Amino acid sequence: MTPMSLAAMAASIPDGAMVALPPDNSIPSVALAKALIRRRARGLRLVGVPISGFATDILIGAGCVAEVNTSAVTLGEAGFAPRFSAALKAGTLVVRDATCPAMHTMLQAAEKGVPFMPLRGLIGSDILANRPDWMVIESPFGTGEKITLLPALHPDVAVFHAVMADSAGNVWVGRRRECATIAHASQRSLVTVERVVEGNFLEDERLCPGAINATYISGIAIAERGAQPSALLDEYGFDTDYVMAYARAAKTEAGFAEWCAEHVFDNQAVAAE
Amino acid sequence: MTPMSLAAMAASIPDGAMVALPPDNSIPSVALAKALIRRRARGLRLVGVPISGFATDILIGAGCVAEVNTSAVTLGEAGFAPRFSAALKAGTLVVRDATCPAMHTMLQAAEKGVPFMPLRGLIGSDILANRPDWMVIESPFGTGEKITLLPALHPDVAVFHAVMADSAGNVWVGRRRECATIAHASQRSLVTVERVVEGNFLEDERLCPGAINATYISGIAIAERGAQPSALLDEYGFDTDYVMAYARAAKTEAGFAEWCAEHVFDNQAVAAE
Amino acid sequence: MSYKTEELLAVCIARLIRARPTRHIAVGAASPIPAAAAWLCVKQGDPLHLSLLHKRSGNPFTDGSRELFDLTGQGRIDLFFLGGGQIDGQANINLIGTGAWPGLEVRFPGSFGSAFMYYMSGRTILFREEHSPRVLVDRVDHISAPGTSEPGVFRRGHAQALVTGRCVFDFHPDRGRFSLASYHAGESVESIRAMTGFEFDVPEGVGETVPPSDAELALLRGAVCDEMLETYPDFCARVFERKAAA
Amino acid sequence: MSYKTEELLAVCIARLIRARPTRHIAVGAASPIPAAAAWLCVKQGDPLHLSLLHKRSGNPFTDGSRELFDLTGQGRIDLFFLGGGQIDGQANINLIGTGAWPGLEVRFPGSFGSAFMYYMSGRTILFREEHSPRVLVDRVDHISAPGTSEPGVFRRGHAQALVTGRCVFDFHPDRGRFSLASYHAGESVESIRAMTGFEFDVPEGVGETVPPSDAELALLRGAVCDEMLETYPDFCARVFERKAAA
Repeated sequence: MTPMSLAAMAASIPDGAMVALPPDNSIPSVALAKALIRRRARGLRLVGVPISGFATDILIGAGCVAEVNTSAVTLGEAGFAPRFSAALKAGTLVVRDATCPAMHTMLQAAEKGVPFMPLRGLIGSDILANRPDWMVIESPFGTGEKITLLPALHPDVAVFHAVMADSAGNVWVGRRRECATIAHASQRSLVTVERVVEGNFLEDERLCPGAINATYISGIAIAERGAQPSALLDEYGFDTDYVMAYARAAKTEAGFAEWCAEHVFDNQAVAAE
Repeated sequence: MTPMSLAAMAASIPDGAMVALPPDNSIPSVALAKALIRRRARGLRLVGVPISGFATDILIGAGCVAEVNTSAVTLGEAGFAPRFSAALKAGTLVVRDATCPAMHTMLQAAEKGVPFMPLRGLIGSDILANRPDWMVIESPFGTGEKITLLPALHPDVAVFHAVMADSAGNVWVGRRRECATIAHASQRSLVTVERVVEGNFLEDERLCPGAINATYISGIAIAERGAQPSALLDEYGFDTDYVMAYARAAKTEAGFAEWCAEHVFDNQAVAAE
Repeated sequence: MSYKTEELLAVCIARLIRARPTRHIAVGAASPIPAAAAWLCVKQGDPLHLSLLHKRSGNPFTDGSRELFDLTGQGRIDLFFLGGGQIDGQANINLIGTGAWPGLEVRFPGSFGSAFMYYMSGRTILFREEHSPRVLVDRVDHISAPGTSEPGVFRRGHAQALVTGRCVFDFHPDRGRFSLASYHAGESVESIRAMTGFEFDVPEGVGETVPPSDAELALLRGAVCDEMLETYPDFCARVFERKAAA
Repeated sequence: MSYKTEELLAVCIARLIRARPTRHIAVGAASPIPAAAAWLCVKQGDPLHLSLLHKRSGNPFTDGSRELFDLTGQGRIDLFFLGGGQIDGQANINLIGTGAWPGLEVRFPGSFGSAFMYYMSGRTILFREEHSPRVLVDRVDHISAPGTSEPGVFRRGHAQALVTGRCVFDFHPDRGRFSLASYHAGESVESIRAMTGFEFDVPEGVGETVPPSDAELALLRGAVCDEMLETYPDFCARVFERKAAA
């Protein structure tokens, strides 16, 4: 698989696409999120896996997002996600609140090719009351248990960062297996990587368990430190200072615009080459 | 976790236990199966993950098994499983026929802590007609689709072989992640390993994706070449000649008894030390 | 060029694969002939993704043995192969056994993934080398997986064809019947009828199976055999008379 | 020995952990005080298994981020911690926000796993340092996860207690109410009542929270802090006045 440019990858995601995006502890492709801002994507429907973080907040701030289906949007230690909160208040964003295992369950239903899967909990929560797409039944096994069925969620595109790709187009995400689930559940998977290496991870018993088969991967782009400010396994850590600075700047729309001009658009020439 | 002896491990599995046992391509613990024969286990209810192989056939031949819940019992290239066929014909064994993804689905339902999970296919198959524990419903989502719900399957014990255990009791199974699923789904997991190594797989990004957390592991026993004649990843291959010789010997009850005396009981002193 | 039956069957299957758009094929362990057919298509230049199950090195699945079924559930497997201890005229297959349930006369190993794969793959090529009234029956004793499904049952695909040691049948899910597509050299419509336990349609102009071309045979014995030596050493030794380097 | 509020709260929580049989505790990321409490139990010799979420090295989960929820679904998590932007007198928690759905007045980050973990953990300790009528309300604006469930809903556990910067409440799922277990030094039944937006029971003889012992403080500042330096550097610097070696 020949790597593509970040810009071409961003261009291949149409406006309005449903995009599964893991949060800060789960190797999001912040590089691709920034490229989506540069291509001025609109109407994206983001899926938190199972929550949403920094990449989601900057996409919202830049006006790329119509809807978020997620269990939380947070900057972690840096506090509430400012552009998410502002967009909700302004009424320019729809949030479909869920709970973490519900996001996993809906994606696993898509992974398994079944139309729905059950999940315990939920009943009595206002989350459920606000999800007309979720359905409570009495168990058909005669136990009298009430249980919620969640429909399969099929994102158009899974977007994440990986440590590396191999010659065959397999990508290596280590223990971040939720990235495998979204790759399985989604129509296409677009993956940024630190580097491309020779060989085939599937033929290496040590690397194979952390690999995702190329059969699920639609495109690869090289983006060094492409998860930053999020962490990438043992390659680099979470950049708290960067996110703290973002959180302060993005408190206002003007502050966000300034941050974005500096941190998203000024880097364009470099990132797209 | 201090390793226990194979004999103590076998003794800890009570007669009548429901035991999940992966097949020949999925690192079964043949060493523990032989130890169960030596301790003259009775009434075991074996679960194929998702099919059953050599270890299941020898346990059946030795009279240890009351029931097999599986999608197939086979010796692969060596043909039909002779003691399985004989026991069925003699009426001393109950087989609950399934299909591979149904076995996975029932175990995943247990893994996820839900009472059932749906599966497509199945309808119109006589497998379904013979599984009163499976239930066909019309999808509550109003699509008109008929779909089968399978109840969660909670084995008492998961039994498999692993390459190694670490100081913390984590075990490493590489890409054989169905072993993780049965460990998650079962009350207890008993694992034989080639060796115990220093350190903690969970703190190593390269080893972690193929590891199973010690929280699921109830006991570890060292059994070198404990999967043989089955293969163990890149450590050793499938011993076709051994299984072929078994298939020939086990065609008759007397032949099996002779094979068993030589290959199970003669090794007892060595294996239990 | 003279050829072995296995080579003819591999070529028949390869032609069936190429007859319809195919991106991803999964091939089971006990199927060297379908595997050879799929490799032949690859070596003929088709942009095919092959998932060879039970391949020891480079096993394609990193999510455990359920991944094949998940993959198929997702609709990513365009073609799968199934056999059957019995296959009947409605393309029902029996991998359970004969006599009373669960196969008290002759017990086969079991249904494996058939009761899912047959519905959820884009299509299935049925393959059974033995072509006799014992195997090709009017009605299977037990249905591991049915040839067709009632409305309301999600079904992505059906049998495309049944390839045997004597002929190729096409399957027509709309009418739930096979038709004879071609008979192999040495057979005739009458000989096929005599050896088949089920009724089938015989279209006008049905003739002999086109034999493998020299190019097809050269690929099979060369590049295809190269790929298969590790997984199917006995088959390669017997059919292609080649052994893996020790 | 003098102590910080954080140390008192960690000791309160540790005592609640030790009050019931506990094998496996999961602790979320934003919870250094519960994490310190769990470590304190470990260092006091309890045979506890801790799963610290978001721990960067040695993250306990190898099946992706769903494993915590699967683990809890299996009934293997005996104790979990939850907070709440609002917590009410029936132990309902609100992580959504205030004002009209979905939090048009003040939006909190969201419910995370609460709508599952609160039901499926063996029990939950609610923890919120801020104790004010703004947080501890009569009725939450939105229920992320309910304190009790109707019959027919599978529920493994409930809140054991609510620990705040002012007091410890016990929760009684049978009657869906809190009772005051103890108030911290400087508080009284009256001051607690004044700062609490919900009604609660006051058992006879309720008194001041027993302060941390010297042994507890020594463990917290020593062995517990050692374990927490990597994950919670700011907390360790602020509370224990210790920094990780660079």
